[in-house]
Order: sequence, then structure tokens, then C-alpha cells
Amino acid sequence: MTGRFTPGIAAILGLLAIYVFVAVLAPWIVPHNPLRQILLLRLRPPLTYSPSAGWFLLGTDDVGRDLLSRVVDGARASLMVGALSVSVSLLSGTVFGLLAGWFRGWIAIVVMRIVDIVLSIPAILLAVLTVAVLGPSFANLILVLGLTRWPRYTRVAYAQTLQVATLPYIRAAEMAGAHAPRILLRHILPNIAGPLMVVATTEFGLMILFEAGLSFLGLGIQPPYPSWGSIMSEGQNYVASAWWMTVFPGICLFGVVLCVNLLGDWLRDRLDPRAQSR
Amino acid sequence: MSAALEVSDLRLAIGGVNVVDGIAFSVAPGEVMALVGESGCGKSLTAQALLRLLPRQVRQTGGRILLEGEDITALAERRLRQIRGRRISMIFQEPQAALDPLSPVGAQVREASGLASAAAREAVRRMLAEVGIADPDRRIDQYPFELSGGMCQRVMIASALISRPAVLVADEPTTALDVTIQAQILDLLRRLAAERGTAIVLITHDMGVVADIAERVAVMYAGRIAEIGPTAAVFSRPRHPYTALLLAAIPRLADEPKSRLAVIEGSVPQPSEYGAGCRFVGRCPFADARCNAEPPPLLETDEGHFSACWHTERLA
Amino acid sequence: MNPVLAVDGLVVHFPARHGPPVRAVDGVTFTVAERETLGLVGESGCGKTTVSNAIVGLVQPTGGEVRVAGMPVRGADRRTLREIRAKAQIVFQDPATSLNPRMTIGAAIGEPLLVRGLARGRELRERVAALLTEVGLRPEHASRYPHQFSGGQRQRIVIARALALRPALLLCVEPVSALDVSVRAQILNLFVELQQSHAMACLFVSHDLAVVRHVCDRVAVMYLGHLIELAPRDALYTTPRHPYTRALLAAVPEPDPALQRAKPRVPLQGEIPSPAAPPQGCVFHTRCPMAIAHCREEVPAWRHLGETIVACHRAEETPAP
Amino acid sequence: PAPALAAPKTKLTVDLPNDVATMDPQLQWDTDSYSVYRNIFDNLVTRSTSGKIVGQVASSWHYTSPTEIVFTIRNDIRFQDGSKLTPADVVYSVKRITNPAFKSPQLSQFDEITSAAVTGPNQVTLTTKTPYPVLLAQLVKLSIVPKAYIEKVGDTQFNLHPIGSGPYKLSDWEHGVQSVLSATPGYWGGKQPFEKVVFRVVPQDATRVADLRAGVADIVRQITPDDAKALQSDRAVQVLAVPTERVGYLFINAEWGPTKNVRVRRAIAMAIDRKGLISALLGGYAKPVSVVLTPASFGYPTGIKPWPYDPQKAAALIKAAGAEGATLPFLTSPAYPQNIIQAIQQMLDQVGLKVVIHQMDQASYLRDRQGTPQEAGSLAFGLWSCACQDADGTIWPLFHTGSIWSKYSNPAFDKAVDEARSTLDVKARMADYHTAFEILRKDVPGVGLYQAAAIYGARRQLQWTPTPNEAFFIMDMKWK
Amino acid sequence: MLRHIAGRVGQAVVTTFGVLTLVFFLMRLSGDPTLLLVPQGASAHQIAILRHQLGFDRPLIVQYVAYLRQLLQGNLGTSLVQRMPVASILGSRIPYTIELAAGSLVVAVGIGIPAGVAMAVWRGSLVERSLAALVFAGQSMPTFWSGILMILLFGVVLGWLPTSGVAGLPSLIMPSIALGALSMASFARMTRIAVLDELSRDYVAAARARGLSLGAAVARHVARNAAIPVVTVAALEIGNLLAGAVIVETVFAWPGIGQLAIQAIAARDFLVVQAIVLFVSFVFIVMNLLADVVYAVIDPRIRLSS
Ligand SMILES: Nc1ncnc2c1ncn2[C@@H]1O[C@H](COP(=O)(O)OP(=O)(O)OP(=O)(O)O)[C@@H](O)[C@H]1O
Ligand SMILES: Nc1ncnc2c1ncn2[C@@H]1O[C@H](COP(=O)(O)OP(=O)(O)OP(=O)(O)O)[C@@H](O)[C@H]1O
Ligand SMILES: [Mg+2]
Ligand SMILES: [Mg+2]
Repeated sequence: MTGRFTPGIAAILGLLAIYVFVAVLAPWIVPHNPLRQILLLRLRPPLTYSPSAGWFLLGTDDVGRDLLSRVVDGARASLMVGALSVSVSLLSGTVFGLLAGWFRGWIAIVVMRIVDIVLSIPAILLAVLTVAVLGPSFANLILVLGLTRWPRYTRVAYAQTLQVATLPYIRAAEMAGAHAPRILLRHILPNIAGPLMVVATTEFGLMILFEAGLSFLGLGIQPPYPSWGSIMSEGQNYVASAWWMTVFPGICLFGVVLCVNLLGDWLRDRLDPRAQSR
Repeated sequence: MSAALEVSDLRLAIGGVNVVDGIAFSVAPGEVMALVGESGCGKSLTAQALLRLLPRQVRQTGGRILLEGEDITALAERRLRQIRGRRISMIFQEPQAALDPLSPVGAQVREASGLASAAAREAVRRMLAEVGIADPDRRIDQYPFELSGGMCQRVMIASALISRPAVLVADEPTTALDVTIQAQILDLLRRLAAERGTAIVLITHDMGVVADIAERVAVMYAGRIAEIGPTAAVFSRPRHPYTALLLAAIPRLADEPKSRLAVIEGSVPQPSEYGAGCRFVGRCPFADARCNAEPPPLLETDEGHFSACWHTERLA
Repeated sequence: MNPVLAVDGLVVHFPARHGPPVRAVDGVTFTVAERETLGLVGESGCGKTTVSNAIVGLVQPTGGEVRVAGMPVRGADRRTLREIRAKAQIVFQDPATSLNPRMTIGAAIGEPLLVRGLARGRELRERVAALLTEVGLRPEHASRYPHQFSGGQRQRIVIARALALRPALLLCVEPVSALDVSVRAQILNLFVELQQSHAMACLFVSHDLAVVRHVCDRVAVMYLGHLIELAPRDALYTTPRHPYTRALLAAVPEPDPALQRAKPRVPLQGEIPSPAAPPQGCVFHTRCPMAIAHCREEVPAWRHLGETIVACHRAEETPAP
Repeated sequence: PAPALAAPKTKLTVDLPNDVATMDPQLQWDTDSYSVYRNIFDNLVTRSTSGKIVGQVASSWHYTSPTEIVFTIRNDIRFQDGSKLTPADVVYSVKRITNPAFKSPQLSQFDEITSAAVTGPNQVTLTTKTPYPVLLAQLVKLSIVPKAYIEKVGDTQFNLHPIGSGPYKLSDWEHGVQSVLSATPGYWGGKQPFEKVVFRVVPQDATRVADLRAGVADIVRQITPDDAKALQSDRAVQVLAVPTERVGYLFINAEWGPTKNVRVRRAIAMAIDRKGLISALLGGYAKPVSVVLTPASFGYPTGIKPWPYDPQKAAALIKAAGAEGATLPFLTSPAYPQNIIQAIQQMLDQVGLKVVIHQMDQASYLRDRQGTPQEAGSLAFGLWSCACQDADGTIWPLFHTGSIWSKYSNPAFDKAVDEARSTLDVKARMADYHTAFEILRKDVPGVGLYQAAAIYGARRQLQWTPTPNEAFFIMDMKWK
Repeated sequence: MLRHIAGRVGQAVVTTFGVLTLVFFLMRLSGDPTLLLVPQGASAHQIAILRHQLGFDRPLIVQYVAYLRQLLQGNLGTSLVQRMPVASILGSRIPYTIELAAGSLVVAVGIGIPAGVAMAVWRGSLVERSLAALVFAGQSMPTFWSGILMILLFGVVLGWLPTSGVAGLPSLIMPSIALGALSMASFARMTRIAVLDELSRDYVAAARARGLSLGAAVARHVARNAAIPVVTVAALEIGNLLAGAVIVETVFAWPGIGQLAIQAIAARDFLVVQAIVLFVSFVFIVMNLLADVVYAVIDPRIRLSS
């Protein structure tokens, strides 16, 4: 992989950096307390000014909270959901895939059967079920998303491991006398990381959307804390009367999903040498 | 006798670097001309340029390609389509990869014939028989995976020759094959050139193959032709230090075992490392300031034998 | 004197998903003595790679026995296998894929020493530096990654890694086939030098008869999983006994137009049969210009003709050179 | 798409948030199922528009003793299969729902009844364990089912193809899609206003409103106050709202956590701005209540003042109780209005508590809320309706010692509600409930917030007055 | 081929069994439906009675064995909430589910695959970029939002399409688009990659060297080769379209099994949930088998080597 960056990818990374920056700094840059309700000022349109409370640039929500502050603060939850749940499933999925691909035999059979099992329950059902069992908390939300999505990584890691394991340098490591953990971690993992990262970027956006879906079903981020998904699902009954409640978080969500997906496609094209020619 | 193919000053660039830099050669009908050189020197790009099928990143920045006297460098894609496979065709290094795994080989040969169904089948059958495929009636409906590498290469050759093109470009047609099969394929090419008068541009990096089949040989180094001439002359009296060293570096059955082979120190430069002068300069025993500064022109040293070296005389 | 490597009746079958198993290696016997280099030649798919993999336990033999420095490879447990691999090292064909692209070459060369606890820290660095020098590279290259080297240099690195444990046996599987002509000579020279300085036993696998002749003392010829001829170098090249060996020698194009065009041109007919369904009798009879009815029925026994061992019913009729 | 304004429409299209769970009226008691099957079956007694209990299948009744009540059954009623409705059917209906083996979820509403018997040509006598004043109110929910038919086809078939004596019969039930009712000719109660009634299942609030505005539906159940407000600008539709017997209340755990301290509970009661909630979030569609009961129910006390809204005093009280910054888990589920819960949370936070919302799915919520005091959290918001319009159905289960909902125990309160439960004397009951509510005011195991409204959106031409018990009786509707 | 199919079916049985077991225990860990079935004022004693009657006080393993036994007799049981045979509940929903899945598949395949091919063939051009924007738009809007927007626009404001319900083709359009958008994105990406992959192979160059235009080479050779990975995605996607449509079904009041599943989970209607999961894994199995058949039709290596 050469480190050549096109202007497009620089813009994407820049935008993502801004998102992360805003999310991290949210507590210091929000104009209002994102949780503070002013019931008398509910459902106000963008650019509302109140002499007592000041400007509400993006308007207010259905209990009179500043939408801008909530969208900014919600970036944190949404990005965290994306990042953490992807990490959880990436980590567990990769470990299983590596083990199955390396040891093959019954380990692979068991792991890949479990993968089939989890994959053949629609993710949203599995998520709802698991939230119902575990109860909703941020940690459980991450766990649930991780639990339902790890098989995707396992499949990729498995296929890649099978492929890489036949390469001569793995043979050479065996010849050197390296034990399985070393081969897996030092030799195979770094070389299958690329395709896994590609999956991870696609999943990142999906996870944010997934949380929005769970919020719609009332099982996402715990109120009153905002995430883009929960803001939008609170706003879905006001699509006609208070469009701003869904449009602004929607735009943010669109931006992030777009960026990470473009990043993923870029990575994929970079990492696949064949896609470069012709 | 006019040339079947005449290439002059061909230049191909990738991202501003001339990877192929002013190549010229011609091939007469019925002649086999070999293009040899190390990996990455631009052989395949040259071959692709001859059919105007260059990869997206590669642009032709100069030169002319005359196919039976007609300049095809400026032709539109639609006209080119009528030329490719009809008047100039190509066979590839990996015969199995160059055939669509999902369609029967007969259909792929027919594709090149441009004939309608009933007549086509018979033509394909005859062509397959001509390239030495036993039992063509059965093979015609088989898929590439059911054929061995050698047979696939024959199918490729059949599909390349079914429209009786004037020129056949063969890019390392035997590298992926076993020596005994290679001998069969080379025999076949030799025969076809002789019988049909097809001009063959044979790309290879195997000096043995060149010695076996080519009447003339062009030795490429880093995107340029170092030496070109009749095969016998080039092998017996190489006029370029690269050719000379290359020939000396090959172990031969007649050599003393375990003797030290001559080596060319260093490795082929990357296109990004090309300097202003001779591209062999970093590895050449004769290199001097002039070699560094000025690219040597390709000059005739003997009858039909050209070399691009400032020090040709030192090899005599 | 005990041979460093003894292969005795080695059989390796790969089970196939559909149909009969692939008989990749079907009864191969030979030995390699100390300081000796044995060449193993044959066409693609004849089982050369499988033999070498079986020797170091990278594939499990179906039958027969392999001993490296006296240790049986078949059924070896993990620890013995590790020990065997300390004695026998492999150089693979493609230097590009033989090195982990995400590991510095210093780490790659030092890995055998490190994971076996033979050296670490400074000592490891010094030994890696010495190995690099030995194969003609510079110690400061240790911190670079494989993609920063040319093919020839990479093959040197791979050889350095194989030498790290000072093996008694070096298996070279097509070590120069992926290299350019000009670089190939460098590696062959290095190989001949190492042979002399290290006094190793070598198994040199290749399909290039000229290269094998250049570096080997004895040569074994395989066809379709079977060993068909085994002879000292000069005997093989001057008086090949098996019709296949002869055909092979005839098919190698000599890089000399005068010589090459003077060669008799009688290429072998037909295709190589599938190792999943090898012919009855002599495996070569389908393509053999000398085949008679007997060849189709009976597997030829080993014959000793001078120093040559050959498996052909008509070996005695071989025309004199 | 249905035409919006065809003048003499004989079809009524209704959007309900949920599908009918069962058509068997004795199996399910949710508002959506009831909205449909109420029209297929007649009940023993019913409530008039003014809320008074009046006869339906029974024309009259009288107590022969405090535990014995005799109903006179009308003899002009026929089931939809043509057979006559007899006292035996009434007895069968009672016995069926009170038979434990039948596993009716409504069993506990009727299990005070110990026997039912035909005691005359048109007479049925019910006997209760003890004097049971709420009996009639409960019998409002007793649909009369045909004995012979059920015995013939079995419970499962009956559920799929119910036959009742009501104004409409089920002509098609596409599960999850819609139920279609058509008018039964010669209904004893008079001519039906529509030939056909279609109940569609539309779970999403916004979609129901869209259906109404696009003319796909004529009347939609359960819309939000905000939607109601928005609909007022649409000239083609109207909003029909009625205060119901459903009370919005805040449960406070008196047996666990910081709220074990009564001063904290009182502070909570004083921290909540009922009027603010109602005007801002409920668009005025609700009325404040002073206790955990609505005026639509028997027993609503006069003269009991709720704790005044006084955040300063509340904060001081919490400080005094040493509960400043205490963490209060607030259990809830998506079934409850989120904005109200979040508003309450903020109100309590402002007086120095730290309220943490635990939102889970309804089943888990019920499991925890009805579990041990430790599991039940400190707070929960509820919307309670017993469908009997009697205090007994509300404060007994909510606060009586040992009830699964109750995390509170006070013998004096228990005594008052127990007494009110076993006398038929209206005055005595009123007094008992007054006592009980006094105790609740003092102990604050819960805070009554508001009397919820049922809000319907309908085409402007539809004429109907919704009732406090949320019965959806088509006979009361008509086109203008 | 037969042996292969037998093997597949064997795997499928294991998978189904696993799914069922997982869901069985997961459901029961989350509590039982008794509390949802009793009226609000029920006492602890009454709840205990009902729980006993429903059999939820038995050890889990006993319940599990009983369920399996019943299942082996081909009996899916009776819904606790609806008191109806689960088979008939499911049966009434499946046609709608299939209808919606088919509709969204038409959207997903009809837009996704051509878009993917175009993106690969015109790689790096404006065409690719504008199609990518479409794909990403489809992939980054929560369906509940895009659904309601569509309802308001096409249903209420323009009045072109019914706002909800199942009245024939017009009412299928919006839910199909809302649901198909996400899959459309998957198909487009997958197709793009598969086609790019194939375009870089020698046989494409060889076909062009024979005089085929790029378009003809794509149509004759690339399309079929690229179809193999796409078929794999299709098998997975169809499964997701079936029961993953929860939100779209809720928004559009579409009575599919996704909505049923969520309601059944909320009501802890165990048997219904289990039956749905059985159905979905059955569909997965059928889809995978179908994919195998398609592979065999497309690929002679599979067809002829067995
Ligand atoms: N599609 C491409 N994109 C970028 N660079 C390319 C492309 N194709 C070839 N090149 C570069 O052009 C140069 C010449 O390549 P070419 O394939 O013609 O070499 P070759 O002589 O055929 O080598 P080989 O013997 O390995 O086939 C090399 O440096 C190669 O890296
Ligand atoms: N892991 C395997 N599974 C199944 N068949 C195999 C396996 N490895 C090798 N074979 C088959 O065994 C036969 C011998 O293979 P091997 O790689 O040893 O040949 P080779 O002589 O090294 O050929 P080449 O010159 O092409 O490298 C071939 O037909 C090959 O297809
Ligand atoms: Mg090439
Ligand atoms: Mg090999």
C-alpha cells in the first residue's frame, strides 16, 4: 500500500476529524446544557431567540431542549456506539476467525456453525432479544451490537486466514519454530488486518444506524442522553410539524456514514492490488 | 517485402514517466521476432500497445504503429475492434487465466471468428484440429478447467489465429508451461508462422526460447531496446554489454558445474529511478560520464544488427 | 556414514473432495549424504514440492518413512518436529511471498533464533548482522521491510533466515525460478559458495535442468509422483537412461541458436496424466516413444546400470550417448 | 386509497395502534381488542354516555342479599347464528371466565363470584364470596358468549370465528392487517349507523395521522396531544377527546432506597409541576388530579388538597432528609410518554435529586416493577385504568400491602380499603376512601398527576362522543 | 451434487437446531409472559396460578424437551397471547412478508446491480461518483425517517400513493423503496467489487484482444463470473429482508413477520418468536441451497466435477 492520498480522501479524513473533534469537545462547546428542558420553549424552529435563554440556532425539541447542543452532544454517543461496538465485534470476530482458520478441523466447524446460527437470526431481532435479557445500558448496547455483528468479521478473518496460512512466509515461521500464538499475532493478524478494516468501516456507519433503529424501538441510548438516533426517533412524530428535530441529526448521520463508507471503499481499492490495474 | 508490423518510436508513460521509451522494430510476414528482457522492462506494455489495449493508467505519448502499412495509433475504438482479433491478435502467458472459466472453449474461439453459428462451429473444429488438439469434436464443448494448460494454450492460439491475422503477439506464451509442453507449443508456433505467413512477436525472458524459435531478437532493457538483430548474430557476437552479460549469466549444459557464473551486479532500475543517460549505466562495466549524461542511440553495427551503446567497439 | 536425509518409500496422498485421492507422491526413495547436493527435477505437478514438504513435516506422509539426521519425521510430536526443523530448513520458490510483508527483515531472520531462545537483544542483532553479511547484504538493512528490496535481495534474505539455525540439511524448492536471469546467477553463485563454506547437505528442487546440473552432485528425476531415475550428475546428463529423462533434456532449449537448432526435434506427444488417475503399469507409458505392451501392464522395477538407478523396462536398450 | 368525502358512506374505517389480540372477549382485555369485539358482543350491563351503569343483556337487577344479585335477562336477543340468547348463556359466560382452567387473564376481575345459576325463566343469580360493591362495575366488561356454539366448535375456533349478539359480526379477520365487521340485520338494539366497519392496524402514530389526513381512515385511535394540536388546522378533520378514568401517576418506592424516607417522598410530591406538565406536554388534554384516581371513578375524594408545587421547600426538605444528590432509578418502558418522564426527571433533578432513567421493554419493566422493592426502582410513571371506574380497582392493587404493585405498607390504609371493598353502603365506602386518600397524601407512596384523555382524530363528518371508559361502541356514532 | 445437497441439509439442520436453542433460552432468560397476560390488579397468588397453568414454573430443560417433542410432531403450538395456532398466525403474515421482500428485492437488485456494474465499468468517472452518492444516501438514512418523509410527501401532500396498508401494488411501492434502499447499497457495492475484480482478469483482456467491445466483454463474460459473489450476498440479503423489516413494517403498517416478531418478543409470546426464527432459518437454508444451485448453473466447474 503506497501512502498516496488523493484530495478526496484528505477531505474525508478532515471531515471525520472534525466530527471526532466536535464529539470530544462537546461538553465545552455546546451553547446550552443539552439536557436542560424549558417546557415553555418546546418545538421552536431554528433561529429562535428567547430573551431569557438566548439563541436556539437549530431550534428546540419536544421538551424544549436546545437541538444544536443535543446534536453536538449526541455526536459523542453515536460515534462511541459506532467505535466501541465495531471494536467489540472486530475483536471477538477476528479472534474466532483466526482460530478457526488456523486450526481448521472441528474448531472451524464449531465456530463457523455458530457464525451461521447468529447470521441466520435477523440482527434486529437478536438485538431486541438480547437487550430484553440484559436490560438496556450503554455497556449492554455495545455488547448487543457486538454480539450480533461479530460473525461478519469472523467470516472475513476465517477466509483470509485460510488464504494467508498457505503462504510461504507462514510456512517459514513454522519452520523457524514459532508457536501458534506467535504465528497468529505476528504473522497472520497484521496481514489480514486490511480486509478487516474495510469491513469495520462499513459496519461503523451501520452500527450508528442500528442504534437509531433500536432507539426507534425504545431500546437505544437511555434517555435523556442524546444520540443522533434517539434525537431522530424522538422527532419522528414531528416530521411534519418540527422538521428540524430529524433533519439536523439526519444530516450529521448522513455525513458520518458517507465519510466512513468512502473511507472503506478507498481502503478496499488501495488494499486490493488487482483493483488498481486495468 | 513490406513489414506486417512496423513500430517506430513507441513511447508509453505512467504518471509522467516514460516506461517504454522510444521503441522501434518491424516484423515481416512469416517472421518470428523475439522481444526479450527482464521483468518489468516494458515487454507486456509494448504488447498491449500493439493492440491498443493499454491499462487505464498508461498513456501512449508518442510513436506510430503500422499494421500492414496502416497506422492504427489514431484509430477510433470502433475501428480498432474490427482490427483486434482479425488482423492482429494476442495470446497470453497464463492460458487458463486468459480463458473465461464459465464458457465452453469452442464458444470463445468462435467469438474471434465473427462467423455465424453453423459455419462457425465447423471452422472452430478445424482450427482446433490444426493447433493439434486431439478429438476437437469433444473438446469444443468443454470448459477450460477440463483442459490441461498446454491444451488451453492451444485453444488460445486457435482463437488468436482463426481469423488469419497478419500479426500474432504472444506474451510469454510458454512461461507457465512445462518444458516438454513448451517444446510442443513452440513447434506449433513455428509451423503456423511458416505455413500461414503470420508475423509473430514473441515476448519472453528465456534466452533458450529465443534461440529455439526466433529469427530476429530485440533485447529490451528498462523500457528501451538495447540491441536488435538476427538471433544468431546477437547470440554469437552481442554488441551491447547487457546482452553479453546476460548470456554469460545463464548456466548451460555445457558449462563446468559449480563454476562461478558471470553476474550483472545490482538490479534493474525502477521507472522512477531512470536517469538522463543510458539506463544500464548503474550496472555496466564500461560506464563513463558520457553514458551517464546522454542516452546512446541505436546504431547499426553489422548488417541488420543494431546496438544502443557508446562502447560497442569494446565488445568486438 | 549415516545419510543426513533418508527418504524411504515415501507416499503422500491428498484426499480429494470428489473422486479418488491425488497420488502426489507414490513411493519415492533416496538419500542425501553430508556435504552432498541432490537435485530433484521433474515437470510441474510431479510431486517435487510435496516431497520437500513431507521431509520437514509440513505435510503428513501417507506411507513410507523420512528420517532427518536419524530422526523419523512421520508421527513426530510437536517437540521432535521442532527439532527436525532446526536441522532441516527450507528456501521457498517465491521470495516475494516468503517474507512477511509487515515484519522487518531483521526480525524475520532473527525469528528462528528468538523463538527457540537461542539469542536475544544485542546478541541477536549481531547474529542477524553476521547472517546478512554472509549472504551479501549489509547489516543496516535489518530494519527495512521486504518491499524495499529487489527479488534477488529478498531471496538472499530468505537464505539467510534458513541458515540462521546452521541446519544440517537445506531444502531449496525452486529457489531461482522466480528470479530474473541476471539475478539468478547471483543467487546460484551464492548458493555454490554456501555449499562450500557450510558443508551442508542439500536437496535442490527445480525443473530447470541446466540449473540443477550447475549445482548438484546427484540428480533424481520424478514423473507423476514416481522417482524414475537417480544418477550422479555427469552420468545423468551424458547417458540418461530413462526415455523421460532423455525427452526432458531434449526439450530444454539451449540459449545458443547453433546448438539448439542442431538438436533432434522429437517433442513428447500428449499431456501429462492426472495424478488422481495415474496410468496402470509404468506411469510414463502414455507418452513414451518406446512404450511396449509390457509397459502398460507392469510397474518397472529398479535397475542398476552403472551408478545409475532407473525404473524402465527398456532401460538396457538405451542407445549409447 | 379510499375516497375522502363520499357523502352517504356506509363504511367506516378505523385505525387502531394494535391488532386485536383475541376476538374471544373473555381472553383479552386491551383497549384495541375491546374496541373491536365490543361491537360483536353485548355485555351483561354497560355504561351510558354519562357513565351510569345501565342494562344491556340484563334489563334489570336487584340484590337479594349483600352477596346475592339477581339479573333479569332480556328475551329478545338473538346471537348472530340465529339462536336465542338465554339465561344459560349468561351463566355459561360467567362460569367460563371464572374457570381457572380456562386461564382467562381477566380471571382476577371476576373471581369474587362464587356461583352463577339460572334461577327463573329469565333470571340469573350471581353469588359473591363477600359483599362486593364493585361487582356491577366489573360486569360492564362481561361479554355474553353463546354456550351452544362454543361447546360445538371449541375455544380456538370460537376465537377465530366469534359469534356474539352484538350489532356487528366479524366478516373477515386478516391478522395483523385489519378486521372487518358487518352489520347484523335485525339487531335488537336498533339500526346500525354503518354497514361495514374496518379496523386497520397501524402501529405508528405518525402514520395514523397521515392516514387520517389522506382520507385512508375515518377515525384513528390514540393520537398524541401534539398531533391533536397540529390537526386542528386541518379543516377536513376534527379531534375528539374525553377525559378518561385513566390516571397518570408517579409511583414512589416507600420500601427501598432514598425514597424510604417519607420526607423525600413529600419533597418529590412538591417538586412536580402538574400544571406545567399538562399545559406544555399534554396540550391541555388532561386535567390535574389531587390523588391517584380520576373524578371519573367512584371514590374520588373532595377536599383533599395535593401537595403544593414548591420547589424551594422540596429542595429544603431533601436537604433536611440528607438525600441531596441521592440516585433514584426511574423505571420505564417505551409504552409510556417519554417527554413526561423526562420532564419529571428534570423537575426532580432541580430539587437536588439525581434521577436515572432505566428504559426497558415492557415485559422487563413489568417484571422489575412488580418484583421485590429492591428491584422496583425508586420511581415509575404509570397510567392506570381498571376499567371499572371505582377506587377499589386503583388504589387497592397499587398500595395495599402485599399487592404486587405496592411497595408500601400501612395497616390503617389497608383497613380502610378492605372495608370499602366489602360493603355495599355507598356512603360508608366514600368515607373509607376519604380516609384512605388522607393516609396516602401523608405517606406519599405515589403522586397523582393527571386524568388522561383519550384522543381520537376523525373526519369532520363523524359524530360521536367518546366515553371515559374508552369503549368504542359503533352504535353511538353516525355521519353528520 | 446429491451428496453435496445432503451435506448442506445436514448443516442446515444443525444450524436450525442451534438457532432454535439459542432463541429458546434467550427468550426465557428475559422473563415470561405471565405478567403481561394478567389484568393490572392481579395478586401475586393469581399470577403464580396462571404461571403454573402456563407451565412456566417448570425447569427450563423440561420445557425445552417438551417443546422439541411437540415440534418433532410438526406442531408449532398455540400462541399464548392470541390463543391461536402459531402456524395460522405465521401463515397469515408470510404472504405479506414475501410480497415486501420481493418488492424490496426488485428495488435492491434492479437499482443496485446496474449501479454496481456502472460504477465498476466507469470507475473514477463522474458516473461512479454520482451513483456512489445515491448508494450512500440509501445507506445512511434511518428507515423510520425516510419512511415517514415518503408517507408525508407521496401520501399526504401529493396523494399519489396510499399512506399505509396492503391494498395492492401502490401500497407496496413506498415500503419496498424504504426497505430496499439498504440492500440496494449492499448489492451495488458488492457488484462493483465483483465486477472490478473480474475486469482485472486476463480473460477480459483476451476477449477484448479478440475484438469484443468492453460492453460485450462485460455482458458475455464478466457478468456471469461476477454473479457468483453477488449471489452469495443475495442469499444473505433475502434473509435480512424477510425478518429485518421490523421498522419499515411498523412505519407502513405492513403486517409482515418482522413486526409480528417484535410484538411477540415484547409480549414474550415464546412460541410465536420461535416459529418465526424457525421460518427465517428455513428461508436462509432454502436461499443457500438455491444459491448453490445457481452456482452450479453458472459455474461448470461445480456442475461437472460431481
Ligand atoms: N497497469 C499498470 N499500472 C501501473 N504500472 C504498470 C502497469 N502495468 C505495468 N506497469 C509498470 O510498467 C513497467 C513495465 O511493465 P510490463 O508489464 O510491460 O513489464 P514486462 O516486461 O512485461 O515484465 P514481466 O516480465 O514481469 O511480465 C513495470 O515497471 C510495471 O510495474
Ligand atoms: N494440499 C494439496 N491438496 C491436494 N492436492 C495437492 C496438494 N498439494 C499438492 N497437490 C497435488 O499433488 C500433486 C503434486 O504437487 P507438487 O506441488 O508436489 O508438485 P510439484 O512437482 O512441486 O509441481 P510444481 O513444479 O508445479 O511446483 C499435484 O497434482 C498437486 O495438484
Ligand atoms: Mg509481462
Ligand atoms: Mg512445486
